[in-house]
Amino acid sequence: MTTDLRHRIARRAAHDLPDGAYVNLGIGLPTLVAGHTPPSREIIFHSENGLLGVGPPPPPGAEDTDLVNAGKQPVTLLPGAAVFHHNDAFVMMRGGHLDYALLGGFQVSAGGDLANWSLGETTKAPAVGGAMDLAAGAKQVWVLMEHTTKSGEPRIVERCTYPLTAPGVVRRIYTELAVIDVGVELVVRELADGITFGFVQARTGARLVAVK
Amino acid sequence: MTTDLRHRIARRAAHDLPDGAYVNLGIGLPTLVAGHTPPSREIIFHSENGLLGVGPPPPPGAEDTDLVNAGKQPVTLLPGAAVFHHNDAFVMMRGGHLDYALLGGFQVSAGGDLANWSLGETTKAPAVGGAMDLAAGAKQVWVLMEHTTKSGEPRIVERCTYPLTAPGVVRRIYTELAVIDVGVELVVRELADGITFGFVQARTGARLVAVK
Amino acid sequence: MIDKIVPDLAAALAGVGDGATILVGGFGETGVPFALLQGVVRSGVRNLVLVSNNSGVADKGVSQLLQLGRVRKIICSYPRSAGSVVFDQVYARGDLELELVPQGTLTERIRAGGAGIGGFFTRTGVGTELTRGRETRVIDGQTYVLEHPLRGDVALIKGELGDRWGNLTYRLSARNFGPVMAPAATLTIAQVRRIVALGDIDPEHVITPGLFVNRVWACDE
Amino acid sequence: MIDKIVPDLAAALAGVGDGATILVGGFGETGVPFALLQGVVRSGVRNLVLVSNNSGVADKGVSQLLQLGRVRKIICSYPRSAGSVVFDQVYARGDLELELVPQGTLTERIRAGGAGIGGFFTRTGVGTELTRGRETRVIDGQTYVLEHPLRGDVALIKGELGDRWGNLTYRLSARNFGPVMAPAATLTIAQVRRIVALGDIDPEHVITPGLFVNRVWACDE
Repeated sequence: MTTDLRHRIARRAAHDLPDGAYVNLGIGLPTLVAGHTPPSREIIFHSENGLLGVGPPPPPGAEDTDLVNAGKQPVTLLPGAAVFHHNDAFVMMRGGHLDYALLGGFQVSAGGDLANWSLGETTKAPAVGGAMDLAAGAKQVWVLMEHTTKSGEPRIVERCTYPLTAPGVVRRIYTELAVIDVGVELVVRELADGITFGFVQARTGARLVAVK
Repeated sequence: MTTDLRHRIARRAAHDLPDGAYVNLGIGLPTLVAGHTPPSREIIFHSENGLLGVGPPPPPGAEDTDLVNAGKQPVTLLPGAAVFHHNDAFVMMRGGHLDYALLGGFQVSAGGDLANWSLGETTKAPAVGGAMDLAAGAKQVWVLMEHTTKSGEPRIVERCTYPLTAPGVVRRIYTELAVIDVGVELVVRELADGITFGFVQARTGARLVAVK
Repeated sequence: MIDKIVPDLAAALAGVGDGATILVGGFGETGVPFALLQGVVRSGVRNLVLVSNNSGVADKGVSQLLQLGRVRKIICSYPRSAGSVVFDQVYARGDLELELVPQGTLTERIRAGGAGIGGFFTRTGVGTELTRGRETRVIDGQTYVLEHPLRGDVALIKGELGDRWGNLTYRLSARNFGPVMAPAATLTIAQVRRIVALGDIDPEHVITPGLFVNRVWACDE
Repeated sequence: MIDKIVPDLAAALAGVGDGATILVGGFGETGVPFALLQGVVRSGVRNLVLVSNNSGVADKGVSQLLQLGRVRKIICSYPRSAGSVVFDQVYARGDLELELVPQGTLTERIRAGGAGIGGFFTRTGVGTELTRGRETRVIDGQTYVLEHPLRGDVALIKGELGDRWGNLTYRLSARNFGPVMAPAATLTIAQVRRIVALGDIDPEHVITPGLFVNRVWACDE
């Protein structure tokens, strides 16, 4: 997916975050969301390694190796930020204190199951990090991902074939084609410019319905 | 018991605390121990309400209502002190980080059971505070108490008749008559000046043995 | 813009209603949010369940709520203490349900409530009447008892400094239950001695991060 | 007199022996006690069990221990990351036992180890292969899995300031696992950037109280 498309997805998701939301951004595509929140809103970003109120990256040369985010990239702190230890960072997740976790995804099922931590390879070691904690703990889980795999296989499926991160947790999916709410049904809330419902359905492995 | 006798018990126990010990003093008689530790030793006192490195009471007029100990009495902090929240205070207890808990007692059994929180009254409400946490969590529990009740009944007994604080936790007992180690047997380690073994045994509800 | 600062006591307590379970910070008189409790008294709410280490001294705060018959149940570790006259009377009359919990288990249950822990095993209280009949388990040769999380509809706590994002500091041993209770309630309300500008509290010195706090009210107490 | 300050690396690591379970602080490269790990490398100890969020990057610290075949098992949440070349090789050879734990469960298990908690129920990982076959329980309609405490013989952590009582502060996000691991080991060793006099750290700003720390070693890293 092009950088432009990735930013478009991130911008679209950022637009839906309300003022005052506490948000954790997963590594990869979701990280881009921070750069697209409307300036009129205060969004407080949480990092699993013990930061709340994460600001933009520092200017080149001003990096501090003691101040990084979950992706180990240098960050800054906004006025009002707080630093805490790792356990408190996960109390925030597991205790349901984060309003939104915006995560990447390999697959999302019609029932909201999320697979985003392992491709089920047996030769390489698995690595889970905070993915399961976020998926199980945040008040709302939104997934930002490409609509299909590089080879064109749907990522939105009846049942995930990759190992699950958490069952039944995804509430919304943002792709380059559509915004889809996950509930009793998969409801296409919005189509990208020039994209038809049929185009999206043809690239989706589960039944979609149009928003009423 | 006279103030003098109470201080004598406290002084005797204080003498046995090694340099560098982390100690929690129960309310009542054990509180007096702080005033009797040899100046050559650094003993770090813990308070269940979130203090480590508790110092002596402030001079009159210098009390700070935000700085109190477990007995709600004004205290001071020594250089090197730390302030933390209530949960961390009990992590220190429950996690086995305190070397000694010096507690008052109603009864101690031959097997080291401690009863020090309730007289089993049914009309008055029970109150337990941190007694059970300390008794179950400290590396060593020492009990400081009068050898008998006001009416002369032994407090060291075969089996406690009062509700237990914790079973099998007491390692040593300090009374105005003796210092007694609690292990497979109750071993009288030391007698107070002018006190005979027989005198102590006659006031004790369980079999004592003399130290070898 | 996030602004958790409320202008007055009424705004601080808006929505605190009959039947609420309220976590009340403080140990003895230290760190008790007396001004907020005074507001609860005035609001007239009743049938409350209070979670508080102590049961109030003299005739203010928790004591006053007890005296006025507003409390259905109290969950605490040390209800009886010097000056707990009101509690003693109300309890003796049989007008109050008491759940007595060892202090470390009380704070750990509240911590679990805020941390999303469904239950935990502790050795505290094993073999005593406070855990009689409860589920136990032998782990590595030691007996543990299963304890359950405790949450509040409301937490009332007292901080030292607060800012508009809800970040809090505490003063000395007035810290006690505040940082433990703040995460464990649906609505966490802090009275603070002073409001400061965002950024005035060093991020490394924040004790309760703002996401655990819903309202901050400055009160000269 | 209490003096937990040790003069050199050898004194810091005295008694760390073969077969030890070592909790290693840090997240990525931030807050990792590299100088202490370098000492462990030099000491030649082997057959280690490491508990560490990551599995090392490049060729220092945990990576170096892995490369030298000193590690029997690693318990971590995110072993594979950019630069974890050594881990990938050693793991592919089948020379290393890996216990993969979700990060929040890892930190909570270590916390339980230090807090005297015998086990706890969490929703994290339920319905995934990481908890397959494990004891679960439905609490208030939600499924939880039982997790066990994790302790170390040794904890190696990195602080910012330290004093002779063992009190520690940390710098920014280098705090991460330090305060969690310090209470959970029999022998907790901290490398710090600067030793300060007793009392120089404000009691309210102490992050790890000294009773959780056995040795403090100043190291210009």
